[in-house]
Amino acid sequence: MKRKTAWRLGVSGAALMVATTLTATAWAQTATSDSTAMAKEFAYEKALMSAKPIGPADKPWLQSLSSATVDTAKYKKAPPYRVCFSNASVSNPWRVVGWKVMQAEAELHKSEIASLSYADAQDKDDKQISDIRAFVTGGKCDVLIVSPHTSDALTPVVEEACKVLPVITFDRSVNTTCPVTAVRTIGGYAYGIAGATYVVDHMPKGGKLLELRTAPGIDVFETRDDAAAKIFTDAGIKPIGVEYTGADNAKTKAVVSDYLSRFGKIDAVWVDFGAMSVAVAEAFEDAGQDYPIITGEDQEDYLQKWKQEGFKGIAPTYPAYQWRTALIAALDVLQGKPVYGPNWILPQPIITSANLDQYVNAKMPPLHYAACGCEGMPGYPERWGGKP
Amino acid sequence: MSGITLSTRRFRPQGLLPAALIVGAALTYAVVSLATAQSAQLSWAGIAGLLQRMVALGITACGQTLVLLVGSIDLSVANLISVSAVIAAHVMNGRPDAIALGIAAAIAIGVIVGLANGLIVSKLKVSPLIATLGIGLVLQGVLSAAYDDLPGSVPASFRVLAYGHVLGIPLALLLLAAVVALAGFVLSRTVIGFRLYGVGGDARTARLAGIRTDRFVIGAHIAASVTAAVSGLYLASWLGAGTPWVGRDGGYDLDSVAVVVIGGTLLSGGRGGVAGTIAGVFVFATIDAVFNMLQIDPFLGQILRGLIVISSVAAYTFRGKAHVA
Amino acid sequence: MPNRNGTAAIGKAVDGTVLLSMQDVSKFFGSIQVLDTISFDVRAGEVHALCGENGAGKSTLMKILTGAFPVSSGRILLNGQEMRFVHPVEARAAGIGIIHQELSLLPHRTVAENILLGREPSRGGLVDRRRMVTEARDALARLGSAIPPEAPVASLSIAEQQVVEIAKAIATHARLLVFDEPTAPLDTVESAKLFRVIAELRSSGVGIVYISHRMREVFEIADRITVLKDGCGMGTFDAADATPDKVIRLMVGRPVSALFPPRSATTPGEALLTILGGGNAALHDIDLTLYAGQILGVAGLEGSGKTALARALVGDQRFTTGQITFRDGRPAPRSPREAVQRGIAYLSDDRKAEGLGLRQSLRDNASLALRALAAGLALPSIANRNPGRIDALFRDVEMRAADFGVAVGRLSGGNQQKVVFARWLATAPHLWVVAEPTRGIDVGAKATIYALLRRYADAGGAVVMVSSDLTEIIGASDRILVMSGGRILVELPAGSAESEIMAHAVHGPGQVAELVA
Amino acid sequence: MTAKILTHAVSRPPTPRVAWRRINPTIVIFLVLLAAICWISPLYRTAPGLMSLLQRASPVIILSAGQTFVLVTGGFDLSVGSLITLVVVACALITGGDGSLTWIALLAAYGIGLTVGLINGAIVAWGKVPSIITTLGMLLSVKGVAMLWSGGAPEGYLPVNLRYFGRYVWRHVPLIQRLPVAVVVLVGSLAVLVWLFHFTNFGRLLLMIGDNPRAAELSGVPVRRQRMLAFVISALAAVTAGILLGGFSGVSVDVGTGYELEATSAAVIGGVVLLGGEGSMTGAIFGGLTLYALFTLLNLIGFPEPLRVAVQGLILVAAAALTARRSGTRQ
Repeated sequence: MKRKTAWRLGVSGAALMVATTLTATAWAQTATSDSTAMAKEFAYEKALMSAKPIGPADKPWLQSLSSATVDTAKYKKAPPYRVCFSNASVSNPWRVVGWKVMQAEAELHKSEIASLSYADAQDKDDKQISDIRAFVTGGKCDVLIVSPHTSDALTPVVEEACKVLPVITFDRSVNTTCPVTAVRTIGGYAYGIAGATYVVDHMPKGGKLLELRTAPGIDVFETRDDAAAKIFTDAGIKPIGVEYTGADNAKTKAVVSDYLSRFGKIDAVWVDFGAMSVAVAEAFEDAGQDYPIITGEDQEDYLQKWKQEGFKGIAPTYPAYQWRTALIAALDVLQGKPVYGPNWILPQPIITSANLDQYVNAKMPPLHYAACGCEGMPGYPERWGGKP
Repeated sequence: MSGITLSTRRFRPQGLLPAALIVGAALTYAVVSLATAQSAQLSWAGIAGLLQRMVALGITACGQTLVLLVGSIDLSVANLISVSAVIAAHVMNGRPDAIALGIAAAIAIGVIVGLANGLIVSKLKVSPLIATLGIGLVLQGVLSAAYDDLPGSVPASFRVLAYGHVLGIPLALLLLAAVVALAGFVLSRTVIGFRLYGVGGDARTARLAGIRTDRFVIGAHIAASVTAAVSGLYLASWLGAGTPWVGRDGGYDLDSVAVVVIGGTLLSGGRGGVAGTIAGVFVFATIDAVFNMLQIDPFLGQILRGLIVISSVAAYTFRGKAHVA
Repeated sequence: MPNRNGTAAIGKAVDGTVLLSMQDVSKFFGSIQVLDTISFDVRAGEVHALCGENGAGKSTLMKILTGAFPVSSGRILLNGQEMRFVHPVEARAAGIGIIHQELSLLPHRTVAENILLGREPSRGGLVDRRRMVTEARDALARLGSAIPPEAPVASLSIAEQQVVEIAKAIATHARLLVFDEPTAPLDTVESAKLFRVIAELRSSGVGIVYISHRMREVFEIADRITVLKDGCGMGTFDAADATPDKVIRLMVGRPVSALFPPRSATTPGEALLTILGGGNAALHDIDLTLYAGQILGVAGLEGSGKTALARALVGDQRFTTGQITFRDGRPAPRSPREAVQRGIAYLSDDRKAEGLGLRQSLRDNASLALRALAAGLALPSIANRNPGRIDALFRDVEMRAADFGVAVGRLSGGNQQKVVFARWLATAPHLWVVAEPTRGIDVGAKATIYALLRRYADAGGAVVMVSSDLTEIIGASDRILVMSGGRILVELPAGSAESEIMAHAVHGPGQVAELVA
Repeated sequence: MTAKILTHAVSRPPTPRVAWRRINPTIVIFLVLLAAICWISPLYRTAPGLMSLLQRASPVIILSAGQTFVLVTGGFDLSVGSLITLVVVACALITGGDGSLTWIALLAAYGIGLTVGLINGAIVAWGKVPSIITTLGMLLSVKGVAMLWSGGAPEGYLPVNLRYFGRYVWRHVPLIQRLPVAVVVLVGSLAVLVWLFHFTNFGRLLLMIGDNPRAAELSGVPVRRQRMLAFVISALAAVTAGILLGGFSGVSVDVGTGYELEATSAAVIGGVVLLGGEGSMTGAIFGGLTLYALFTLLNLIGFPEPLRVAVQGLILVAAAALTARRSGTRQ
């Protein structure tokens, strides 16, 4: 009797959960995303991809695709400067490489920089807000560099900080124009366009395409995928599957293996994040199949594999040299030099089989990012774990 | 006979532990800020900034305290925080007139999830660890599936909750204080609180005393989920929007358990309270602030954080004679 | 329909009127009948003892009375009105209180919070602490206790906790109280105190059901006695008309003297252990020599140090001073593990908390010490999976379970204790420290255990038997030590009188007279 | 009149029904899932397909079997996921891709596991810090060590001969055609773990410690040492799982993340009771298999990825509820 009641309660509880879930999902379906804004940004980034950057060709981190500058005379100060940096985290290799790039850049300006104070938010928005506030109230910063974890979340606190000192953002930006400049690269659409266009151009007609994604809901991956999806749709390609792997190698291999078992053959694998590309290649190796087209990124393990195995690949980049640019911009601001702004748009190189040799370097560790712009920096290559 | 034996017996000074933790952490903070010549961190703005680090974890931990006291645990809070933040932002969608609706929606989800947790734990007799872990996974899965279709942001007027001040005191701190005061009041003054301790101390005893233990377990779970929802609302206000990772990246599930235990509440229930929990939250906030001031390498910081969690609990467990698993 | 106003109804009862009447109550679990048309009544102002071996149906009967089980057939009349409780809360609301054998207190809460748990005096949901303390103090005062209501229960002795437990029951203004083996954790002085409390309650018109295995107690306080055997009523008598032997014969079919095997005539063997000036936080100046072949009884009140002595002998609470020399020249063991390795066995007085893994099988529990001996840091040893040896031991201890693979938690107390005995027999110890070896078990199992201990001693083993049960101390020991305040007061020969033991235990003949009377 | 109960008799004699009840339902669930997988995908109807499934499931199975040693004593081990990360990072750093250093890396990996296990165990057994807190702290610290040591990104590949264990497949094996090395490692590890758990005094005593540590202590069981050894075994199992996982998938800094809860889930699905006292290797192994079969099935039917997590959650709760109903105790 009692047990029955308990079960009935449990079952109705579960039913309630399911009902809530379904309602939430159904209700969510009704919301529409703003497709016109997307189309505009897509066209904008596509145009930038073929634009010619201003600045020294051998120093892409000093280049810009937009010529507008900001006058910074009002921030001019005498050196040495106290630079503060609020970082979202160093929880992935790209951020680790970048952070080392910024530290190396600081070494290049030893005479001008008194201190580089660092706060790591460990991927927590609320911690980053507190970190920035602590910098501002601490009064020990002449300039603040922010690499925001989430754009919306950091906007108000960056606005607070702007009132007190010059702010530079990079990587992600914030939804306000108060920072002196926002260092960025062309963007996710450009990344998506590059890889997808290559796939469309090189995949045999009617070939099978698998799309691998990291996780839903993260802006940078969403824009890459939106762009790729648009290219694929326009070319009449319907992927055989879109799978999320959490950028976990084991899961990536398992997913690809299962797809191979279901479809027998796959002609191209497009990834929204290059960290999984090598796992994709290995899944084909383990299945005893030829490599398909595998898109990637400028991570060394992929570049080295690509060079070694000679499969069809392409590596759009999200260059880690923007970490130097951010610090350079910060110093320029304090010196009163005009800087590119309000957006300092860095070029976003695309690695193809033609220029692969320029980037691949067997002495660098597998999780190094080739577009780091760090080759001439103090401590290269050991600082980044490379062999001399 | 009783008189003689009792006079020689020591009453354990449970009340001193939270105070000791807070004083110790505050001293460390003060010493470090002076030693690193960052005395500005001791200004009111600096201290308010320090305290604001406590809000999200503190609110969640108050609810976690109730669940732990009743002998259960809630590992679904992190994902629930994300759900609450996302739903609130979506419902409000920038419209000030939808604020109330957004709050109501988030709280309602909290109640539903708490009810589900409580029912599974008390009626299906599933270990609370597994039950709430499972429900947390369900929330995470549903949220990531639906998030694409749940855009939204909170209106500026709602952001007052996190950014506003009353008489120079951040509103968020008042919110935290209110939640702490409410939980503390319920635990130490009301019949509900007294019985909650009974249920957590020994469910059989409580049942024999006529207490419907299941209701308290369910109630505590609802309370925990509602505080998580409130925490999600606060984060939505602070961050302007909800993201599906805000709770998980924040580590609110295990962190909230850790601070409650550091605060002296027994994992097995029946002893403890919110004063200790708040002390534990304060310790966590101070760790973050002090590591920043000392410019501790983030990876080294992670190692130290783990060791601090262990050693602060060990500080008062290692003398015990009972077996611990 | 349960009558929620039962308290008021009972309130009208006057002395001598029947408060409760259970008529032809039967209870089935599935097709198994555990109670067969039992009739049982309790009058206001009487103590009605309920006797029977474990499994005779006492607990089931009381569970029906207090609403934990429904009846299968029969009627329960409370003050003339038929009641059918479906939850203990209803029984309690109707004025029936029960003091369980296992204390149900919250150690981290105060005495007052425990006494009024679930009935906190409150206004608008807010607890009125002052009234709570007053009510708790009143309840304690009715029991003649001055335990401070604000003290945490964890700081009280077991006996004090028992008082709190009783206060909990009487604070409900119960008119009918069930005491289930209340003296099990108490020593003689505390028991005497409890009996005074019971007498007081009786004189105030409360009806009392008293369940106990201890005949001495039953005859000391009961007005009437009902005996149950195998689910059947064996009769109800006025205590004045019955004798302990008669009651025991009805319960088990043999006289009390048959409980204890005869002592062997042989002289004690060699000295196994000599302690000179042994002491620790709870023990002082212990001088003691143990001989092979003897059962040494250790008597004393709660807190006298008798349990501390047992724990010190097995290294659980070590001796910190004194010279302790075993036959082989080694000092006292420093841990229970070392004790076990050196052939010293310890049977704890708390079977559930310290004796058994209730979810593990009989065999796993009985092989525990053997396995512990084999579990070293060296290469893991192969577990003893041949159940033959353990099963043979089960036969030795007269275990009558049908399946030795079943969880121990499903056995009766007597059978559980036999499992613990089998565990230690398996290790063939030369010194066996047993604390309260027959606490809470039925008469049949008691006899088995006394016989086991005697056989073990006769085979050359030494036994230290710590017990609060004076009948047991007198009946089973070869020598008797009396302890108080952590010291050994005196050694008495076998067969000494209870009065003599008590005289020493409480430090003065004046109090003895009062207690033993 | 019906039979009276016997005072001393244990209530229930063995009947066929009891024997049936003793079959672990996880085995049945696994077989059902496996049948579904085979029905959907022809690949899994072949021996090589099943072997590849087993290869991929190996880390989780080893992990959950190892963790069961801790679970039955009433503890938790949340540090295994971070330990896997540390092991993979350490192997990459020590070898730097140089295959001649593999054996040193393996020794070091097991040394690290031993150390972490000993620290976990010592803090729980002697420091009396509840293991959920201890291993939570170690989860942070061990990951921190991995990151600090590697500077955030390990400087080297895993050499081919180290990846052999997790990745290589022997072909042309009679009967099954393909035999992944990982499956051999799995079978070997499980043989050791099953032997330790079911056939040694050490293993049998763990259940007693989980049920009643005080009784075990008074009966001479070295409770603290046993508890510590349980953590050591869990850690060493995690090292093995880490070597397989690293071998299968290569170097990354979040390899292993989340595996602690997956292993616990697997054990619970297999009927291991949290807070100790009940559990078996069969349960742990089939729990791991069931969990992995479930992932595979969802993958095969193209179930929307984000919702797979939700399904995992529901299965977990359902399995625990089932165990609670069967054993009558809380799970």
